[in-house]
Amino acid sequence: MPPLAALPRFVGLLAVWVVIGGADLKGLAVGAATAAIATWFSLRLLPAGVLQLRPLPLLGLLLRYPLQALRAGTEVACRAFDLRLSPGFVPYAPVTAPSVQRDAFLTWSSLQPGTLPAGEDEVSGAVAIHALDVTQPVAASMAAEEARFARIFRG
Amino acid sequence: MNEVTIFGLLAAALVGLGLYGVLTHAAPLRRILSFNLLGGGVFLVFGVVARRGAGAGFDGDPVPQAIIITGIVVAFAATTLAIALLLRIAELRQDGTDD
Amino acid sequence: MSATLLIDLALAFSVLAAALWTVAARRAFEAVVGFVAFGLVLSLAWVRLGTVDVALTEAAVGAGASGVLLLGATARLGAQTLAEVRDQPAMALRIATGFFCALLAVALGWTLLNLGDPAPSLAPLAAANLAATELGNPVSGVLLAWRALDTLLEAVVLVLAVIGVWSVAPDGAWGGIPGDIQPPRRDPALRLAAQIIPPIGVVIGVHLVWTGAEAPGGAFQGGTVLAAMWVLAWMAGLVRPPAVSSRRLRVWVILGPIVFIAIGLLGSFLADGFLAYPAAFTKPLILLVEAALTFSIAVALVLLLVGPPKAAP
Amino acid sequence: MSLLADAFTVLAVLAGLFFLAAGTLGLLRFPDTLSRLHALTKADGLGLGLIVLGLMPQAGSLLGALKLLLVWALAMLAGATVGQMIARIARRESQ
Repeated sequence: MPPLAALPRFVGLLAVWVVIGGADLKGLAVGAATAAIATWFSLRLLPAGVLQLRPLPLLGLLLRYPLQALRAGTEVACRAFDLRLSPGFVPYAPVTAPSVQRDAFLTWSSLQPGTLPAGEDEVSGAVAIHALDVTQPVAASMAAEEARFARIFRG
Repeated sequence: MNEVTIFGLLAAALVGLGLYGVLTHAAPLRRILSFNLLGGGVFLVFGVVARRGAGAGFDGDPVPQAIIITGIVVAFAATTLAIALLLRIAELRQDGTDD
Repeated sequence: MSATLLIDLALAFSVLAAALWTVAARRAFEAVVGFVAFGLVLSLAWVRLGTVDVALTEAAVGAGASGVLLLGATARLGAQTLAEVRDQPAMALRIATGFFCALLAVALGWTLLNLGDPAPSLAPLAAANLAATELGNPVSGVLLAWRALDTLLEAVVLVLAVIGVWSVAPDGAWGGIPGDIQPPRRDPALRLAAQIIPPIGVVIGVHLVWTGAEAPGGAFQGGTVLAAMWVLAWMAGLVRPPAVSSRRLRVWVILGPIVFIAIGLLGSFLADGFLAYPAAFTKPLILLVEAALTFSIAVALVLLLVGPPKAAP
Repeated sequence: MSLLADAFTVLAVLAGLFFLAAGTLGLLRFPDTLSRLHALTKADGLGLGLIVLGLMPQAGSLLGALKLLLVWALAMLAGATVGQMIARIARRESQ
């Protein structure tokens, strides 16, 4: 296994240990060993180099997220009160080819305002996006979000 | 009235309800579920006894608490075995080879 | 009426409602969902009873692992209930049963309300002996030192359950890979989650074991989390278990009990008796037993959840 | 200072509870499974997030606050995953 490519994961998992368990010295030794095992498991599930993240765009995306969550939650809350709905599916063909990046984008988009991916169409390959209001520009906002999301990956 | 009273009564109710389910349900899966409710009630009796035994700086008597943990895991092991038997019987019935 | 009392009442009613739903639901699937909810609310009740160790076990084993097992079983059983219409007890019999069950509940409730004071307690004794184990968590102390025999037998029960589950395998499938073969790309969302979450879960699971010496947690809770992480990766088709004929797998399952028994026998020679720890090495030996137990518990739980082998090797 | 933090906590948790209630209302009122999933993944996610945000000043330490954040992140990831899986099955069944 390429040790350098696995380093960010190891550091991240060690950070999880410190966050949940504190940073006392004896615990940290166990934490480092645990993070090493967890990194090995992680590499088995998702080989190194498949997901190469760029830190700054990632940070930008994450910082924008609370606002998006607020918009998404408020929209659903409003519709729960006045029941102004026209639910339905909007087909959306992602630009990204089927890959971990695409799976990650779809999971991400399910947390964005108004959109919920509901599986691919067997024939066309487009993803059926469920929306509470199909009169909104659903496909356009998906495309904008996908462009934003694509920037967090290298290459 | 305190948590010992409330959860003690809950434990008693769960034991009665679980036993009723075990005795009256015909489907084995439902009996397994009811049996686990009955078990939950019995563990809760232990939990109430443990709580009453709080002392020496502990929130409860650690001995019954440890026994509850053992009990939950053993009950789970028994449940997996019961489910494995159940699925195998269902498989055999579907194949029509159960006579 | 104080706020905590209100919370206790609300919790007790939620537990009872979930239990009623589990017994009364019309379809098996609904009953299982009720049971999982029952386990989750009950684990909150354990917190209110002052025992976070049990709450963690209840949430991990009673709700989580049982939920996976039971939902899987419901899906595989489909419409089959394995019961005939004639098996249903008559209404009169049901009412009589209900009456006697209610009577039992009332008697038990009355007994619990009228337990003698002061309540008998082993807490002072446990506290006095806790110092010898150098552990901070009294429940872990009881599980691994004072009542070590119970814990050893419990670990053995898990091994026996694995043997039991394996033994219902069809004749032709013996020696094969346990469980269904998962489709490799069933659902992209599940697959993504199974690629990201398990490593984090491994850290959380090991931490639960490590912290169990001082704070709530321990081998059973941590082992369940580790097992759940592997099962998640398995459900997404990312990993598969070794065949049941594999010697390596069998050694893994019995490693915990073997280490426990070996250290117990060591106590027969170097300390006061079987399962007693030599005073100078108490804590390291307990940690060693706990590590080996965690590993075997995790492997055993995985095998119990995955089920018997289905196809020939 | 601590009064300010307490006020922030109360406000944020109340706002969180409001969104959880709205999500539950949507769960009860929306006409189909897929619409109800919006109520769960979006309104409840926001509700939980606001509660976590409100509790962060009470965590007592930076690590405690980060631990709350980790819980929220894992809950969101799990919710987003399960939401999509149920949506896929619900769409197949509605066809």
